[in-house]
Amino acid sequence: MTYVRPNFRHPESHRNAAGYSIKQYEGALSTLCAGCGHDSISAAIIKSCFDLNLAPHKIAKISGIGCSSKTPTYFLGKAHGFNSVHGRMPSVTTGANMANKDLLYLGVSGDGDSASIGLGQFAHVIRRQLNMVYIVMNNGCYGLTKGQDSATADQGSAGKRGVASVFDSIDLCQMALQLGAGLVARCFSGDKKQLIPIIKAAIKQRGFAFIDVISPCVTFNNTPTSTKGYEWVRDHLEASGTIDFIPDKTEITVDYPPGSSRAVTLHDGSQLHLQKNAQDYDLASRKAAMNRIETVKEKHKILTGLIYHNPDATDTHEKIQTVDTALNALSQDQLCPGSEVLAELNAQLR
Amino acid sequence: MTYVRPNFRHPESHRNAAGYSIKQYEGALSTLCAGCGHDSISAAIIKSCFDLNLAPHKIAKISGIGCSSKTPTYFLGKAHGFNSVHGRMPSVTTGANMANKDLLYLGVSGDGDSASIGLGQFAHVIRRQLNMVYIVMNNGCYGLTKGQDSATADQGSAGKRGVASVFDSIDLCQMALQLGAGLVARCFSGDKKQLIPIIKAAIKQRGFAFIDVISPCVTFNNTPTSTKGYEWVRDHLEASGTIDFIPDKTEITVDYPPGSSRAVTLHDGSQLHLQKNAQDYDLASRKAAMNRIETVKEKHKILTGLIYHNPDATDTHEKIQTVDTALNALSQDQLCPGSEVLAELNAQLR
Amino acid sequence: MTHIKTLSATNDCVIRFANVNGSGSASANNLFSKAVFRLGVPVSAKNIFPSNIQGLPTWFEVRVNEHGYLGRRGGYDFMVAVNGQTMHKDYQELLPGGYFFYDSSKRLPDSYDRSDIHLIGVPLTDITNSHYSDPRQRQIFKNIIYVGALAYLLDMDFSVFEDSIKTMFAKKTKLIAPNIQALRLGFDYAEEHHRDVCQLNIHRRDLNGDQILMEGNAAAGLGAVYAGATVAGWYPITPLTSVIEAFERYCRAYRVDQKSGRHKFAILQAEDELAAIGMVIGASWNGARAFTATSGPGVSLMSEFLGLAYFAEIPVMLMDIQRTGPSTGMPTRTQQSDLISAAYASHGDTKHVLLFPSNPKECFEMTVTGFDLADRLQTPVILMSDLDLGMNVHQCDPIEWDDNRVYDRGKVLDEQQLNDLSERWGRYLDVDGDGIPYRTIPGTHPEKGAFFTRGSSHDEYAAYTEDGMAYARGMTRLLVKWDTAKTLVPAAEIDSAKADIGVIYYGTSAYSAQEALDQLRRHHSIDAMRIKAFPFGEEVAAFIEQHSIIFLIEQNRDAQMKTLLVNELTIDPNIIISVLNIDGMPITAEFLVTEIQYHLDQLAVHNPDNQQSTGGAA
Amino acid sequence: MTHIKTLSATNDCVIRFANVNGSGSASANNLFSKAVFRLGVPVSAKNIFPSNIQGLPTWFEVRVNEHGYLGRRGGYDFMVAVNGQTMHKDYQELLPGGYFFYDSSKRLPDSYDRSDIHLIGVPLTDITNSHYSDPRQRQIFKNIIYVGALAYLLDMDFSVFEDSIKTMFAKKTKLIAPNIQALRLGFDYAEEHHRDVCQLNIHRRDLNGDQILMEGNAAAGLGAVYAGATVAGWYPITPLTSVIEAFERYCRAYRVDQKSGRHKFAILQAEDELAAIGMVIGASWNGARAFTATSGPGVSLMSEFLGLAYFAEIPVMLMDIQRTGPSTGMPTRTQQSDLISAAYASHGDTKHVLLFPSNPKECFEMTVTGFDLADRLQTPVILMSDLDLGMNVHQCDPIEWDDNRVYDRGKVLDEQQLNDLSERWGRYLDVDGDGIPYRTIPGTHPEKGAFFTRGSSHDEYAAYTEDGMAYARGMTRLLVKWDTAKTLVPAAEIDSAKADIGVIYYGTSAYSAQEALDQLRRHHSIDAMRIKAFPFGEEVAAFIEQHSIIFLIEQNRDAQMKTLLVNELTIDPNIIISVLNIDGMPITAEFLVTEIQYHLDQLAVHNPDNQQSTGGAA
Ligand SMILES: Cc1ncc(C[n+]2csc(CCOP(=O)(O)OP(=O)(O)O)c2C)c(N)n1
Ligand SMILES: Cc1ncc(C[n+]2csc(CCOP(=O)(O)OP(=O)(O)O)c2C)c(N)n1
Ligand code: SF4
Ligand code: SF4
Ligand SMILES: [Mg+2]
Ligand SMILES: [Mg+2]
Repeated sequence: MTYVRPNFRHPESHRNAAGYSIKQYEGALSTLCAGCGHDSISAAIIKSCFDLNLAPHKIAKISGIGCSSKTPTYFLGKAHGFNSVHGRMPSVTTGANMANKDLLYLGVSGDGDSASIGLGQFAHVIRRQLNMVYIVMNNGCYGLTKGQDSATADQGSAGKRGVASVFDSIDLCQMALQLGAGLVARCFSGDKKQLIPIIKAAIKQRGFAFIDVISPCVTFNNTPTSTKGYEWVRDHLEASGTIDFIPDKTEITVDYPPGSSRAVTLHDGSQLHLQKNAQDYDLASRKAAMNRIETVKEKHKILTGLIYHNPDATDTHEKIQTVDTALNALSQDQLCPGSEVLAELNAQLR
Repeated sequence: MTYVRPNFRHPESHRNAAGYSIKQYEGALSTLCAGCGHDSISAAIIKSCFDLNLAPHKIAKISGIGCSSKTPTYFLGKAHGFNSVHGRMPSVTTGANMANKDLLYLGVSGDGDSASIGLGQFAHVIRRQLNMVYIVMNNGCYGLTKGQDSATADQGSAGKRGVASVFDSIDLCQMALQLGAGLVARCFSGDKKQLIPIIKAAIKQRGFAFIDVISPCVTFNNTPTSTKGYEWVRDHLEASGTIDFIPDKTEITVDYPPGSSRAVTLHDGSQLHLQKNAQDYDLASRKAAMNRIETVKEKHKILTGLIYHNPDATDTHEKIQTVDTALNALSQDQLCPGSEVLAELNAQLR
Repeated sequence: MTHIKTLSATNDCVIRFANVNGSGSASANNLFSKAVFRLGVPVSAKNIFPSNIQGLPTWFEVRVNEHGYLGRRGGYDFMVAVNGQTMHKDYQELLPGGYFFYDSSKRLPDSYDRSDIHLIGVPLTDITNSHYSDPRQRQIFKNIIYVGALAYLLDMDFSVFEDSIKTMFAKKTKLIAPNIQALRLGFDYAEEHHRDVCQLNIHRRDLNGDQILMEGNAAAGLGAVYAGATVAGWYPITPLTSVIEAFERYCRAYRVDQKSGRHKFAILQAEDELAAIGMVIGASWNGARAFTATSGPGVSLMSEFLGLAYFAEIPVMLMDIQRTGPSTGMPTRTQQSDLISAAYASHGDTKHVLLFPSNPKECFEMTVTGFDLADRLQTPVILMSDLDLGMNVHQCDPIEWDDNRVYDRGKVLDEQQLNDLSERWGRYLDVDGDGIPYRTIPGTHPEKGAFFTRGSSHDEYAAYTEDGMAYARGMTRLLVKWDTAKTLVPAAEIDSAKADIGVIYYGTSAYSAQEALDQLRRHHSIDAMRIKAFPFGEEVAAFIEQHSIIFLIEQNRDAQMKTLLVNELTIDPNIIISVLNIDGMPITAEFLVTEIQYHLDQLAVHNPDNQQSTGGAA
Repeated sequence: MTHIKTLSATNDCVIRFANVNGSGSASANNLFSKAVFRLGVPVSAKNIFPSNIQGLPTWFEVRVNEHGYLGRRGGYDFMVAVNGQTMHKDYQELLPGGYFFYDSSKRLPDSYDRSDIHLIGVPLTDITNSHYSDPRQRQIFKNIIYVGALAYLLDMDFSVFEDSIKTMFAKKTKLIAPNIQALRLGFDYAEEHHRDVCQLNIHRRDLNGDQILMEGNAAAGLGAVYAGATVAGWYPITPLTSVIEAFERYCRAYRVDQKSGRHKFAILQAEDELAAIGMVIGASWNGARAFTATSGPGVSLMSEFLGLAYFAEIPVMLMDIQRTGPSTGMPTRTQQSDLISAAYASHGDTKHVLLFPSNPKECFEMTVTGFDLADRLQTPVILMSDLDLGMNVHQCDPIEWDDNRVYDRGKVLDEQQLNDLSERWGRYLDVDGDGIPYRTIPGTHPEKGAFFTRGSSHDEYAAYTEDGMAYARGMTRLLVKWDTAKTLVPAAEIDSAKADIGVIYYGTSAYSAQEALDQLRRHHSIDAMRIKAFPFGEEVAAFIEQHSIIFLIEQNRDAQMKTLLVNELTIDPNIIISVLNIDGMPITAEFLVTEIQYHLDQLAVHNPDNQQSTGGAA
């Protein structure tokens, strides 16, 4: 809820290298509840796109249905958006991406949207390694339909209605890992310091990048008994792979004390700088990532940060070998075989 | 294809302890292609039910659509069967199970049925730990629609059409493990020595038991280039957790040389005897099971056998606390509150 | 102010509350409408809420009517304008001579310049702030204060509010006094500052008899309990959720085993609507009574499974709480626009039984009937409720149950009957000539009665077949069953004096239709029929045949009931004039009278030409 | 044998091949039917195959007809009975005076005791075994041998077979000689043993002009290539698969970049039908031409997304290759039974454009037109083909393409147009009065034209709204667009001599309808109309108005086209007599003549009473 937009402006009200002010990355006023985690994620998306100097109109933002799926209206007002149907964002994004490989595809979904009705599409868009950023705003409940447990609600966790979930939760990061995502991260909406560089890295990642953002629903699932509430999450974070995102090698000005960090280079030359606690990890090992999640879970903690990163990831277009030109830019001349070949074709059919 | 039923009869044409002959566990003549792996699995199901002395009419066999999903017609003719719609066997089985907890639910599906259109239902029935045996007859292709790749087709594997799959495969055992299945196994339709005890164990398992049976499609996916063909599979098996199934402790007559085996007791007192090569594994560790699958896969082999077994598994009815009597057996008296309580109820609404 | 028109009436007015959602206004507004009800005056209340959770405009419309007209009337006599976001629009919408109640802690801006209405300012914020310091209390009591003021302004018996508060907080008695105090604050302020301003009164009557106030969804949920449903699979969607909540609530009240504390019901939140109806099909197949509930998008998703249930002949009880379509549409607005997609759901030749309840009591009864019909006919039955009926509280007769009523479980063979069979049993054999075959439940008999259920074509003995003749026999038999259905579904309610003109309506249009009919009948002779089910019984065809002009009232754009009628009864569509409301708000009597009168005037001059009248509620 | 009736005819017969599927008979049978075609004699061939992969009965029905009647005729004159499983049934089904061709390596059992037919035994197994030792060769050449025998028996020019074999194996010349040898073996045996037995002949004519033999699905796939489709999302289901296979095949032929070897197309096998249409919606929204194809169950599953595309106004090209429903039904049999579920797919008020091709050439053309219409109307367009049309080879005029034809991409604003806009652009604003607004493609312009697409209700500027009036405006505009659609879709084909009686048909019923009309017109004056699209143009309404009795031919149970006609055109349904075939086999001329004649006889006596005639093909 932000019926009156707060007067507060981000300090960088100047323009970025692409000439845009941060205002140009904003969207309509949010109609979410005051304090909803989702609004913080929108803010982080805005900041990330600003910092990366992206042209807003070269972004397509696509979502399903839910409070989370409403957020694309609240950021990047200059970008085309598509609020599709419940759980089907991945297929719509796949089609859009096939039509035009040159835009950035920002898919936004909820835990209901992705882990229940949309689980099949979630899995298959990953399997195809679609070039996109997939963000789940994970509050462990169905916000828009008033707080029912979602499939990411942990067993024993209880929201506003006070009834503990009896079923085990689905861990979308583990699923994404197993299904071949090129980048997998988990964040907390309350920690923008971690969230922003990870969104940036995801944007720069080639192929499929998945971010599961734990994003408390203040209205229905922010009780002390809920493992997706602000309190619980803050108390149980175990940060891993804290990173800085450095768009370009030449810009590395920060001085990292030796041994305190390690760089990972993305396919376009930008870098991730892994902070101290991350450097022991082999970020490129799926098996290690799986184990790390499990191990932290066994301690009843939540592993956040960059969990996995495949520097050699490819994408669907590469796999199916489409031409370099966006398919929606091919002209009739380039597509229609014309009357000439029909003589031969008809002859074959006689 | 068995237009004329072979005259061959299983040696045990006598009756089992429940008084049934093996014929009473058979079904209609198969209309599958001669040599189809699915027919071997049907035979193994028949043998397992016979050996376990199950009353055929206390079994419900439910499937989706596909060659695999046709098989329930070909076994257990005395049991009610339900060939539902493509990919939705799990929900139909869930409803059936909720209605009557006292039958054995045998769900049969294909890799298209379960890993594509039905992936969501596959995941959620596991998450609910429905008390059932879930068998996927996995041939890496869509048999009934003439051989398209399924989502379990390995990258690089090529069937009859000779075009290698460009996408990574989905490993249903890993998925099942991650989603909380109580028993996870992988078998090869060509190895009934392994398959039968595992089916028995799955039947005896409380809660959700999953068996992924690699079952070559001789017509469309049995080429040397296919990782689901007889040849490739036979050459790349890595058996793990080979087991004997012993229905009852008292019946353990086989003498296992000391150190050569280890027993796991199921919730009804029956036992699994793990053979030599299986005894190092901690069958009850999900993490270990995951690692084992990955490790074997890295060697380009297929891990078969019992992969995971949770001796403490529970089931949906337990989780949602239904009464002991099957719900479909409750009488109107037990269900209808009657006119009496309406006076108070109406009063509350005034 | 004496020169302006002043609305004045006793027990006949419409009061609209303009609030912000999530601000706790709902319970205050309910307190008000319930007070009207308890004064013995008929009342109806409609929630007009946004599709979000907090911070957006929401309205609550209360109609008070001594004649028992409970539909939306159209027009607002009294506006309780406590939402700054919409205040000016609310102001504009008030009827001339009406009353504009606002929070006068801040002066009204100059743009509020109508001279044809009465302003009633009460400094709600100031009063609240001076009496309460806790922010939560401030929010809650501000609402109670305006209710107190209304009690004075509308000359309502204050004791009924006091009693309500006492009942409401019977278990939290500490809250009684402060609530009554808040009511008093409003009452006293109004008495002091606005004496004799408002000429609308609500005075005690005894018109409500033993009626109750209930939501249709709660009644449907209760109906499922009484019908003996044990399995529910569902997926959340507005406006169905409260059906399942009610089912669970009543199950927990009446269906928990005393000794073990275990449940005689299984409710599973499914992963989506496909799974929800799949569960129902599995459970029904296995002999339990099972149901699911959804709204339009869910019906679309269930379409494949509905075809399976139709063709494989499995009972399914489905409730469609319709909302404004297509697609996501307006999820918090009402409509009757799923008729075609429900009636003919799924590819191939299919037809499904529909029931159209008009009030909560019918939601209850038709749910019970629906389970009987589904079992008897072995086919899907869809209760076509809507958001207005489902989520608003409606006044209706009390729920009744006849203890002698026995569930009709239809043609199910038990072990004994299977033993006694002398001829070969065929799952899809029509032995009784009514198109309904006998079924068996898995596990019934060790030797007999097992069969294979499938959505692919099958012969009379449930064997798979590609024989076109066997297929055609089966499909033709399903039409015989359809004819049987016509004799079993609830008959239409007909109110006929052999007039030339007939009005047909169904579902929640009933409230406004009845009111409109009363008005129109002052000048015209008009018959009426309320359709309760699809397929249509003989009486429906007869009614249409007996009239030369039919007005068909619907809350959709494409005249979907007309499609069903014309298609199933082979009626000449030219005699039907559709009166259609499509704005997502419950249809109003005012709209109906205007539209129908217009056509009647036209007809008086020449033959009908313009067949359709599409428009919003006034 | 001289006393029995003997069927005798030149270029007019029906030959039925009874085989086992998976046995390689298909290519031999095709060799035969293609030979008829190459002899210049019109031919049609229908595959009647089971829903499994190997080992079950399959039939191939070849109709040879000099008059160019290409529908199913009904009745078999010549039976090639090489499947032991069905041999006796095949034997029974032969017409009196017909020819029963069988493998005489084994003696016919005594139950083959008809005295009214001619037996033609050829010891196929013996011949094969004595000439070939490899089991695969044996299986293959056995089929070729019976084709050779047929060549003799039907007095066909042998050289046409030789030429066919040479073309067929142009790239595997090694196979030419053995195939010709096998043909010879059959030919010679028949010549030696069955001289002058068969009085059916197929003689060279020049009746086929430049016609081609093609499957409807291949033509539709080719149409998508010519229409410039670049994105296809699909999920396998019988009988759609060959559409995508053809699309891919032709794309690989014409759409691979020469230099890089990369593709100017993206075909994704989706995880299910929901994803398939979701991909199409995403791609169309993003400015590519995209399509999907499916059959009934897929249409049911796509229903929710179709409603989104309708309401959010996104072009969608969908092909529904109909099969026998409901549910899984008979997956390898044909039907026209998805009309209602396609036309009104999805909850809420929705209507979708349908196209009804009657032959492969129309599959091609209507696919191209369909893409244009989808782009122009910004809405789903559904090509309603069927299994008979899609999977059988049909004789039709050659595929044509006019190089001057320019794709109609509809109202899409490019960067320049956005720059030039003087007024505020509204995504859902009807500026031209045709109900069609202007759209923009993502990424077009840095500042202008971005909008938000949603399935929830929106105003003219694509902003989310819960304002009932804005919603109603949008829904009403969609009806204006619907009226525009009526003027753009292919007009019905009318053949009128101002008779009193009219016959209406559509899709694959055309073949048999034309033949039946020719027969009926010998005694009656009858007009005819072939419907090509929904919604209906004015000509459709006019045709119906001009006739007092209409026969409406359909291949479904519930007279679904009648529902559409009556519902959309406000026609009195009583003038329509439905002639319905529901057995899953292509409708036959024989059935149509019998049914229509029956009704005409009835009508001659009294007024129509029995309105529907449901039955199987003879
Ligand atoms: C087919 C369909 N089913 C159900 C709904 C109702 N619905 C709207 S949002 C939602 C769940 C949203 O949960 P989530 O994705 O977690 O988003 P959140 O609101 O929690 O951010 C549901 C079930 C729908 N819109 N469509
Ligand atoms: C909704 C729907 N889509 C598609 C189909 C067509 N179809 C039938 S079986 C099948 C795939 C079968 O593959 P799998 O499950 O692997 O079984 P297999 O035949 O390989 O054993 C498909 C796509 C269908 N019946 N229903
Ligand atoms: S209901 Fe929950 S998820 Fe939705 S906007 Fe409010 S806080 Fe956010
Ligand atoms: S097509 Fe393949 S899967 Fe199907 S029956 Fe034949 S061998 Fe088995
Ligand atoms: Mg959520
Ligand atoms: Mg398969």
